Amino acid sequence: MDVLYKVLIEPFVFMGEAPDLLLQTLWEGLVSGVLYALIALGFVLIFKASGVFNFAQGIMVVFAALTLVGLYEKGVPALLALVLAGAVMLLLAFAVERIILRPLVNQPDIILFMATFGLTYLLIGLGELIFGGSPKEMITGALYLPQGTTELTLLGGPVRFQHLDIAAAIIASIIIAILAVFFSKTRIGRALRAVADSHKAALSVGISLNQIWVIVWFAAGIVALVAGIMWGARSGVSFSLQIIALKALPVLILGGFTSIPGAIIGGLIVGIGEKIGEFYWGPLLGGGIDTWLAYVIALLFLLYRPQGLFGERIIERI
Amino acid sequence: MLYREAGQFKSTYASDMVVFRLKEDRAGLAVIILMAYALAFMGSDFLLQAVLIPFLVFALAAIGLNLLTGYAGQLSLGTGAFMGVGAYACYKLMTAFPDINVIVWILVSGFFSAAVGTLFGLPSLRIKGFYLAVATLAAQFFLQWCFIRIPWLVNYNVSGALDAPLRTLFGVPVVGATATPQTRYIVVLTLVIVLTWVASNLVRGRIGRMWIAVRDMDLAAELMGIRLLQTKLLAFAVSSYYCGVAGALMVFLWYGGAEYDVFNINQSFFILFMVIIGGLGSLIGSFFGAALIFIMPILLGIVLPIMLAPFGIAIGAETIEHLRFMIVGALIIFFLIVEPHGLARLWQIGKQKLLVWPFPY
Amino acid sequence: MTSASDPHMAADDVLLSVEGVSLRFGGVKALSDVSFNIRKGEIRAIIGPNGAGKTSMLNCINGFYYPSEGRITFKGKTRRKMRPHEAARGGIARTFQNVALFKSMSTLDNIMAGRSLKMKANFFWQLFRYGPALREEVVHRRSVEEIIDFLQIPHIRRTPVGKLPYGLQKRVELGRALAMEPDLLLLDEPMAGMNLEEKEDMSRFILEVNQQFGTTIALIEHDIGVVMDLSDRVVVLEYGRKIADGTPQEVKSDPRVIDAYLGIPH
Amino acid sequence: MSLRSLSLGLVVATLLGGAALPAAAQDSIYVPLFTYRTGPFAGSGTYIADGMHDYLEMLNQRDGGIGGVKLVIEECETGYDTKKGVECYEAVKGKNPVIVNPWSTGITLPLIPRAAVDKIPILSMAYGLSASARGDIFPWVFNPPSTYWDGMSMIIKFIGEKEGGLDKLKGKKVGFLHLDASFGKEPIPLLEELAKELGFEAKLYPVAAQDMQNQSSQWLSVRRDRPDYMIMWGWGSMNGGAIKEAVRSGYPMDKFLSVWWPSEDDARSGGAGAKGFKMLNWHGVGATYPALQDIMKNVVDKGLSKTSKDKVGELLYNRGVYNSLLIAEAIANAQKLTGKKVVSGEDVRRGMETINLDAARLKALGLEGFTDSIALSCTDHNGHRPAFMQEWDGSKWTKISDPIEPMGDRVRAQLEAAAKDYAEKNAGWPKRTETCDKAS
Repeated sequence: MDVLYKVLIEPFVFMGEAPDLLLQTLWEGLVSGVLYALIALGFVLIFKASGVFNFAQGIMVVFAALTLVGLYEKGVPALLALVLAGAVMLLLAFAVERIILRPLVNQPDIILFMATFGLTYLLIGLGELIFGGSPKEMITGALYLPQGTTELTLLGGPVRFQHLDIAAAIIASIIIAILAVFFSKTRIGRALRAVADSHKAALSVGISLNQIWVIVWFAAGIVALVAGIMWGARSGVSFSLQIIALKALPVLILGGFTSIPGAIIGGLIVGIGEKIGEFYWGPLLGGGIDTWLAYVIALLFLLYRPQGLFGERIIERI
Repeated sequence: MLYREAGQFKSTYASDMVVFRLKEDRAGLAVIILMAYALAFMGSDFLLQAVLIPFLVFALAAIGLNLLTGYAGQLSLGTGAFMGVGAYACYKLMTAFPDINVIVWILVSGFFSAAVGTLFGLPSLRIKGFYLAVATLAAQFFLQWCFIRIPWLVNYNVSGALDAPLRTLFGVPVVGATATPQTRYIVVLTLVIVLTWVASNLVRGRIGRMWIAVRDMDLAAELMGIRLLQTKLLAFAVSSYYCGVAGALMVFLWYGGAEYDVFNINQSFFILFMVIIGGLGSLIGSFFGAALIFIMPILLGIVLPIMLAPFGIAIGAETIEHLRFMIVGALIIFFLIVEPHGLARLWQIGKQKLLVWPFPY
Repeated sequence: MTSASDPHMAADDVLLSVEGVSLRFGGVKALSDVSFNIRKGEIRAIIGPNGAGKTSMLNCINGFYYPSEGRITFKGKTRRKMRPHEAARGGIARTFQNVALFKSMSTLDNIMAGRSLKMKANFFWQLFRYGPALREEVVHRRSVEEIIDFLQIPHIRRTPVGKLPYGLQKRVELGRALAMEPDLLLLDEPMAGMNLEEKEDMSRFILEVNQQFGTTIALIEHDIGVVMDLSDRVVVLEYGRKIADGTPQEVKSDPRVIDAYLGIPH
Repeated sequence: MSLRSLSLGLVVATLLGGAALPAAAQDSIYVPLFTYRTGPFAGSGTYIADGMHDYLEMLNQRDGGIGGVKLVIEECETGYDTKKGVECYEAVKGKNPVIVNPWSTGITLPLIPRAAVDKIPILSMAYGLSASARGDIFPWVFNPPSTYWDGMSMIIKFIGEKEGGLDKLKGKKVGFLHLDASFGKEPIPLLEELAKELGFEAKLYPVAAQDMQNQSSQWLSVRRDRPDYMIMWGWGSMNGGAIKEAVRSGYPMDKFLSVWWPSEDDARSGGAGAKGFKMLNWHGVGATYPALQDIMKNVVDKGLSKTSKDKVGELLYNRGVYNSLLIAEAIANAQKLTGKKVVSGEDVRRGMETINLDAARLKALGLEGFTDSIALSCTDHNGHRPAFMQEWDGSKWTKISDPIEPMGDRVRAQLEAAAKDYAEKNAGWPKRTETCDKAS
């Protein structure tokens, strides 16, 4: 009975007793959720248009952020460095298309997945060779990102809002909105969606597959750059940041591999779910359960809906 | 060239169904096995302890994963954790019953990971492809958390880590610090040979056909009378068994003590990539894959400085490491482009060419 | 032909009967209230224009779909919900409209896979491929070789079926179904996409199977000529409804069939 | 072509013959350094590697080695990966290394049982297996100058002093933020024992390795529990991550204390808010010591180091220097004990056991005031030396306390239990047969 009380009742009592902490937890969950979604978005873009599960997305986040900071440290003005980092991601997109995707077109998904693992190794080696292994500080100030904290008294207690977090949420929303508009309103965007359905359909729109790949990898690169800036500002730019990309995986299960709104909703569910779970139920198991909680939530969810929240329904035909 | 199919007639079905239908192949295999054993006496400690033993352990784990992913078509990213289950189970067993031979416990520990693997294989009925892969991550992270959080698993060791107490076979130490690399190598080699043979029996028989049937066309398989769930679960169980044994070998015959961290997610990816680059659905490919992913970086680490030295380029250990990463990455992409079906296919094509040599067809 | 000439045979000769079967996908009705039966040893054809529900009917029979209403009785047993592997165990085998072979396996292994159900050696013997497991492999290999000879495909024995031309794939698929030694063989357009010569071969195989092994066959086919030549009785579907049932001659002269099939309105 | 065949031949020779590579020359001492300048922990590993390397290189440049014998210093890159670490060990084993420094608990554990067999001493400086402080049970393993239990007891003592006596801790809450691995969990039994005795409440906040940079859950819990003090046991990017999160969530920095592993970079990443952060340390920071000046002059200025000038004298750099100081001292002792110039691993083990770095000796080495004196013995491979508390003032560390003595009796009790446990679990663990030398 005691166990049941602790599991089923006490956490909710505590939520009611300290609504300010609940609010804070929700906010933290929201911010992490948005940032998870940003990483998941990179996966979704590439998967949607080329069917590639991009193992290298995590290292792309690190690589983009390192390029930005590295250039700045070499004396390039911050905003120019930002543009140049974007250019490097474009270059990477071209290289990936030319060296990996084109020769491997029409190969099974798992082979392309493996190829992105090769890419990961290449980028790790290259990144460390150029920028060195030591962690760097994100140039938050030089990029005009706000710093500091606002403490508001809400629901009977202090709730802290980091300006950086607010900025992260806003910027991530803008990126997502831009992508949404890009996909639904522009010719290239429609072609991208067509590619997701069938490669032939895309050709009929008059855009070559190769161009589309470059575009999505570039878009994923830009998303990676933004994610790198945001995560870098939170916890420093180093190669250990690539581990964060693992957090995008449960987001992808929840949201489906091909859905942009899915990535966002999935990110929020994972972000908020793991914070709430760890905060209110974690202590029962000695803490640290957020490493697997998201996956278990996602797994249970999958059993109920195997194609994810927004994934297209899988219809078996024979 | 003496490698020819002509003139080798099979008069019984049984003789037509052996793994190697050509006597040259059989002879080749015998030579390789003999050489493998001979290396125990010829190789340096470095070769045995840092190259061959890990190579065999990884090859065994890769075979395990290949049975699941390559043969039965179920993608899994929980390999590292399943290896861990084997290692922890083996530790518990060998410390609880020290009188029973450790080899027995290594083989038995696989059953524990088989049970855990089966449990986490249950969702495979409903979930497929990358979705299933990500679902097996739940197993990876949950089990890893258990390894850290349940001190009972390490007998409440203060270090929180697995250690390798002394165990002997016929009076010769095989586990523990005093076990020589030679003994360890021979034990690992023998186990790997036996288990590879068993795996090849399985995949050539009814069970292997059922797995491939489920992989290639699961609905047709079901209409053939094959129960999907049972078949998939059997694949999870057998696969996890192999991974579990590999995990136990890894801790007790290679590292000789380890933290939970060696069973992390990177290990899972590492082995998956061995399977893919070696060739999905090929046992020999698992060996090739383990060689490419594990041994090649070591060779590069030795070769690179030697190659660069004559040009007066002395490079630091870390630069070698960077180059190592880049070259391995590039080689993976290169091999995939040359032959997306893995090194095993390259090997097959090579043999085919040899069969008809010197004519192109 | 053994049985079909007399349409009023005793009920115990019925192998499978379909009574009032309807099948719905969401709002769409794929089958509505279809009833017919298949007698032991006959060749029964199911025909109808595209989208008439022929494949859905086969899918209901071997358990891939559950009918929304009605019942299917096979060998005297009525089952509400039957999984495909249970159907297989009961003795129903099947080929598919778009060949559903195990592409990476050789012809030999594909047909061997068809014998999975017949193989009983336990896991332990399988591990060592010894004793019962090995004996069993040899025994079944022999019967598979017989099927290969029967279908005249020994030359492609070791070829991965993915590399075979379409016509041969169809033949291998028939072989795989035969390997199950079924009581009822469902063939979904066995001659689709074949040239004349291949069609003749396939027709011959179907007749031989029926006569040599006494296997009951239900087939879907578009080539009306083939159907008329092969089958003992024909059932005609249109828009998920049965519009005719009888011998080829009877069906051929049915005005509704002529309309439906040739698309000529009254 | 010939180059390729040459290298191929060398590879085969290396694999088959093992010790065929140059370093085995008879007129030098081979000191391998396990380093990690790559991977997720490179941020800490690079400085340590530079410090270790530069001090030994300085001895080569300035004195021509130790006792006139040149040191062959070779780095092996582990990437903090156990697999590669064990590979490194096997690679250097054949070249007569006098000592190995694994620089990772994960790598240390598998090496401990091998050390005695291969006759290669292990120096795991203030990390690794705490029980290995017992020289009578682990004659080949050294972990000076303090164990994690020493560290924990010192931090609690420091807090107690701040509160005005250990008894004032009653009713307080102490949070323990630790890496969720054996390293981070080791001090927990002692912490919980002290909590029970002194009447404070210990709250545990484990951080999984993959969440080192994503600690917002833990710090939310910290906000919920409002501990009076926070103690941190972290490594690599966990330290920087924690300091940042502490700043973010407004935890009072002067009540945030850590064991000896954070670096300047970690503190700096917290910005101005990190001011007041405290950590234990046992050696000086800064490059003003004569020996460090010699490093500047003989190594860094000559371009023989990979470090940048401004990093010389930083915390982890000097940590590396301390590590090499112990190695050098052990080698020198070994030469004295044996009368040989070129010493072996067995000799250096004896050299380690006779380490006696008192103030006079440190002064002679150009490291006056760099660190407290330390003496090891056959039974005590650790020293259990006191450490002091230092505080981050926004740009550098300042020493804010005298050396704090560890709670010796408690640490001994833990050690006793751990050593007994190890011996019991490893039935057949060899009894110490190595003879004992008197300190010279």
